[in-house]
Amino acid sequence: MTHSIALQFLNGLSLAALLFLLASGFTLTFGLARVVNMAHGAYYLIGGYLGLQVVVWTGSFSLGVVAGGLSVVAINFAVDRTLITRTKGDPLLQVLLTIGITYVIAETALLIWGGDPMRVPQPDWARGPVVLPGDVFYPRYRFLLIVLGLAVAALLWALYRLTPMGAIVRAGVDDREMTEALGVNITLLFTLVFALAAFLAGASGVLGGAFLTLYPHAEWDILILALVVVIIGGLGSIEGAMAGSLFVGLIDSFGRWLLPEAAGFMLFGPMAVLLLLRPQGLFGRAH
Amino acid sequence: MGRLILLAAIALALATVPMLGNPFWVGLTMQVLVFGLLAVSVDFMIRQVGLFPLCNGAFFAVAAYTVAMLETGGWPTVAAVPAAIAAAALMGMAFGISVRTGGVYFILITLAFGQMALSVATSWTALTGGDNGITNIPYPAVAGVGPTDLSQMFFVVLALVGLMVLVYARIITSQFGLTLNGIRDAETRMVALGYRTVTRKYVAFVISSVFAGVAGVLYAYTNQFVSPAAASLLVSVEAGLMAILGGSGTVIGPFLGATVIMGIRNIVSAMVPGWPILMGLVFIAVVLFLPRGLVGLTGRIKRARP
Amino acid sequence: MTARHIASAVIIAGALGFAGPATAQDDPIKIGVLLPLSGGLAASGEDALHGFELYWNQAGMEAGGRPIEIISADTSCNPDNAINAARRLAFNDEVDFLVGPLCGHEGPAVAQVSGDTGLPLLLVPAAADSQTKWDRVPTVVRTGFSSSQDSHPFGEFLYNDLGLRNVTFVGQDYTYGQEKTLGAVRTFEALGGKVDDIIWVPLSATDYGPVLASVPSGTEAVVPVVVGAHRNRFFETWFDFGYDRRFQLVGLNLLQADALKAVDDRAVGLISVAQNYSQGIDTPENKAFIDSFVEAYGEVPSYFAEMMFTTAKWAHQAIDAIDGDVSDRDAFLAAVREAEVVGPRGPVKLDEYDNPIQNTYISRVERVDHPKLGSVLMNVPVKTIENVSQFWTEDPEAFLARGPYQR
Amino acid sequence: MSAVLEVSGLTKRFGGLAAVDDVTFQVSPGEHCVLLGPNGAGKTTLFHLITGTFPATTGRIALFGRDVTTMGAAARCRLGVGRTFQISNVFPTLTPVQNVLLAMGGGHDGGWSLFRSGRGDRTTRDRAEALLERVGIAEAAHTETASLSYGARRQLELALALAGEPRAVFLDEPCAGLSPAERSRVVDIIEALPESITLVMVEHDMDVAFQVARRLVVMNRGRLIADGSPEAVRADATVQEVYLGAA
Repeated sequence: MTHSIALQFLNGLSLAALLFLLASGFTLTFGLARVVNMAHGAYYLIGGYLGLQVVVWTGSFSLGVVAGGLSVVAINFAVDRTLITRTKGDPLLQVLLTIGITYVIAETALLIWGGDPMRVPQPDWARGPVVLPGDVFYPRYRFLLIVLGLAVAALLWALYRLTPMGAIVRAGVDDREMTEALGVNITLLFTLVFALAAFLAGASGVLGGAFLTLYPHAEWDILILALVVVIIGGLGSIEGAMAGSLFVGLIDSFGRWLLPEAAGFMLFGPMAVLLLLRPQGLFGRAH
Repeated sequence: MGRLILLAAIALALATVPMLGNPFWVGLTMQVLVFGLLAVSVDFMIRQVGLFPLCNGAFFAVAAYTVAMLETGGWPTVAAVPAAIAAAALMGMAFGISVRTGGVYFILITLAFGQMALSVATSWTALTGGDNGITNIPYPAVAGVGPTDLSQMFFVVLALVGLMVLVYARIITSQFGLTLNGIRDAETRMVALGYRTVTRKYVAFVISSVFAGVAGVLYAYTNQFVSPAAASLLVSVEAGLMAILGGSGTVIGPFLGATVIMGIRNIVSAMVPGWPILMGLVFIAVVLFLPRGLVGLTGRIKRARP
Repeated sequence: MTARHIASAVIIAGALGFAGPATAQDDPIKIGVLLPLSGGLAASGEDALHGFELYWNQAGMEAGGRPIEIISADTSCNPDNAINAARRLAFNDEVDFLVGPLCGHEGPAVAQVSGDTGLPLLLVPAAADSQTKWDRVPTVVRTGFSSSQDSHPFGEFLYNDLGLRNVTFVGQDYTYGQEKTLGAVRTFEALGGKVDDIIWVPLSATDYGPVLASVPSGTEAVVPVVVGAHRNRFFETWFDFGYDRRFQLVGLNLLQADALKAVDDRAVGLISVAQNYSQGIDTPENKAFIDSFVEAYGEVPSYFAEMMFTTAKWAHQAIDAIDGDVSDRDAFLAAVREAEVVGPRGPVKLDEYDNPIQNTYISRVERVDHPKLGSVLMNVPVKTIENVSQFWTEDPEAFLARGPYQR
Repeated sequence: MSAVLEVSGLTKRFGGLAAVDDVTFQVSPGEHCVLLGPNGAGKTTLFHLITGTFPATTGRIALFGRDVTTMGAAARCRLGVGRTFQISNVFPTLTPVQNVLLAMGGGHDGGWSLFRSGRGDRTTRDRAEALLERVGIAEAAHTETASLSYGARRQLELALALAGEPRAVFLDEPCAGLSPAERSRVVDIIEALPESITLVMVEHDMDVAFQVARRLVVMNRGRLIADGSPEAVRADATVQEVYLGAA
């Protein structure tokens, strides 16, 4: 019993780590620029496929992760400059536009890589199980993913809370005009944050593709989970993305274990209750 | 008055479709009418209230499933249809808590609610038939009288959609419609005038769910089967696109949008292999190139006004 | 690809209403093929279409003294699209009969158009049990298989051949998964086997870690019945977590040919699938099929391709039997019902309920040297059960009275 | 008759800063009371607290003898208060007549009918047009509000405050940004308000304040520093020092 609990806890954490990487970018982009980018699911997918290609060519998993991230940075830069800026902050238009982008990216990926599920090969150094106290076998890869997720979370939190740049970002989240009045080059700041968000989305596609596989419609499956994360955590908050990821990851793993029939409700039910009590999410600001 | 004549003319023109004698066109036109009505329910929220719901596919599906279950379970149409619309309205009342939020939050929350409905449809097999859905739904009949073939069904759909359009036109120009426009334009001002704006948005949301429910009922009868495809996210998303694409803020707009989208799905798809890319490009083009005023929120278009 | 372009041109003409009536003997016989050619199952749809085209190309695009014209239509695995596509083929292209669709939930939609119009439908590969049991349509015959058909012998295989007594099933929680799982559960339990648990996994599940952690520790073997991308996810998670050291793995629906592309030698030796086809069937028909398919398309055919290939051969025999006069739909359907066909999958004929009686192959993954493709993983039959009916050994009426397999 | 507005010990803190600091005053029926003070004196914050835009940190507010401290903005308005916003807050895509029709229904949260036309009946419409006439924008009554001039929108703003037949009107710098001609028109409208309507107005502009007010309440740094007739306030030494002297 304790054995299973430990295992499910780790499973929850590994999914949470992946979701955090995707959702933190989404939430930061929204918090800073009020841009709601539904194409994050498609970024995950295309980043995963491109990273997979690089892993196949070079044999290096790390290179694949970086390449997946960087290629999405480039895609997002183009998409943002040519398309999203023209929505002028209207959320309805942003949603339609970025869903359209999702269609285009996902169908293009389908034409290139086909519909069969593909898996990013795990690196040799991450294969096989680790043995934890209590004779718990756990895949080394997922274990490392949890560690990576924690590291990125700590890094982002430190950047956000402890550095001057983070202070400016936080100020930008609160009041954009005031930040501009301070003489901060907000355009550069936006570009940097967008790039970071896109990198995380693309890299998470490679990381996720190595244990969840890549397949058509993965873009929606992962996007829905990421959206639940940010809704629960509160849009625009790093702490919210952390809490939301943990919540969704753990609910998903324990829900599937204890109440498999109601796994869908376990995820959305608490979300609905939370909204009733706190529409802006756990860490969101009233609006 | 001119608008009424135009509507009558369109209805009359559509009435000639069955005379072509080609069930493909009859069936497709019927689907355009049904999904157009669903788009109307979304358009109501977008243009009259200023909120973009992504869960109307769930109302649509719950009504369709209710009709399917009851009709195949031997219930008469006169009981199945009200029950189905009530089911959609009940779901609307439950999901309606989302109007406590606004903007992006509202969009994302309604999306999550819609997904919840979909997960029920696919996994609660005993009730919904799971992935196979429910088949062999008979045509509707009241006191033994009802359509017996596709063409007759077409006229039933045309008449009911026409009726719903008239009701809709009345609602958006009503006192209540005006107060919704007030909320969309300046909610804080409405509050300062003494209006309970959240209650009003809630009622509007339930009205929207009823319209989506009626569309779902018609969908079940016209297709004669219901499957989880009816509850998929893309149904809600494309209904929104139909509403925006149609554009003008009139009752005809959503139907124009439905014509284009259904055309891509069913006619262009036969000619172009990667047609979903085309669909995506339509999404993008609508946002970029159709007049920006078409979105109720930016307030540039002339709306249906008293 | 060229055939597709021609077909597309015809569809355009048809959509615009230019297609004239086709009754004369030298006019082509038009076959409407409904498959997903876009969306997530596009690859399977393409593969199926290849199987169909391959047969007709080999047959010289001719049957019953008349040329054959294939008109394909995309359903995107969406019933709303499928019903319109079927009507378009029926009324705008005026095809002589329909073949398809692929996805289970599209089956009823297309069958409905067939029932309404009287246009014969060769139902393949969509597998829902109900369509040849409780929801039969007179103009519809199945040339593929029923979901639970191969599960019945598989359940006995678990008990008799593998000697298993306690197993756990992991079933995909939708119609096909439930029917395929519960068919095997039934025959396994009938022999006295004990099912420790059936873990149902929704199609929306992303992670198999939590799923597999629920496998009861005392069980001997785990039997997955999972589809699409779930197959590879299940496979990877199984080995990642080291379950291969704790339980035996016996696939009822785990690694078909398309899923084999993304696995490595850990799969070698696994029981991978029980189905009406296996790529490694050792018959001249199958060898010729595999070789010509690899020649034409550069990869091993999936079971979708085989099913469409045999369906084409079936239709060919029926058309020949009525001298090409497919306008007599009753005669065509009667000919299809009477035909006995030998395809790559072996001998096939219809039962009284319009479902094929055919072999079930229980396959194991082996590394095989193919002259064209080199060393590849392939499914090879370890056990062949001949002439399997959709009702297995049961009386059909008793089976029907029991109702569909549902959790 | 009890006071229209009673504020006692009202405080609002933003972080460590007290924008409104322990303010107490009353307004009696029929009074024309103007809240005056330099920029940042806290008068707009006080106004928001009274109208319910945001909650007070401590203290009590009563309207028409009812404690409204925890009541929402809409409920306060339904007690019979019409208000304006400092930045015009009208319905841009509707016509001025529709704006006024909405304002007329707000006091009782009306307009629930799905089938009765939003155009209103003859008498209601006549009343709406008469009100627009009174504020001087009758000629634009049926054009889109977004196309009105800035001044015309301020005048419409005033019409919205008056449309619900309020017992009291709270105006937030109604003359801000207006031309001298428009300004005198607004002042005329305010001066012509019937005796039964109580006026509470926030004003930054001294001339307007002294013209309209029968009583002046002066604030500085969140506190009340003077309260009395215009003449008395003009003579007050503290006021001259912190405000008039600086002007």
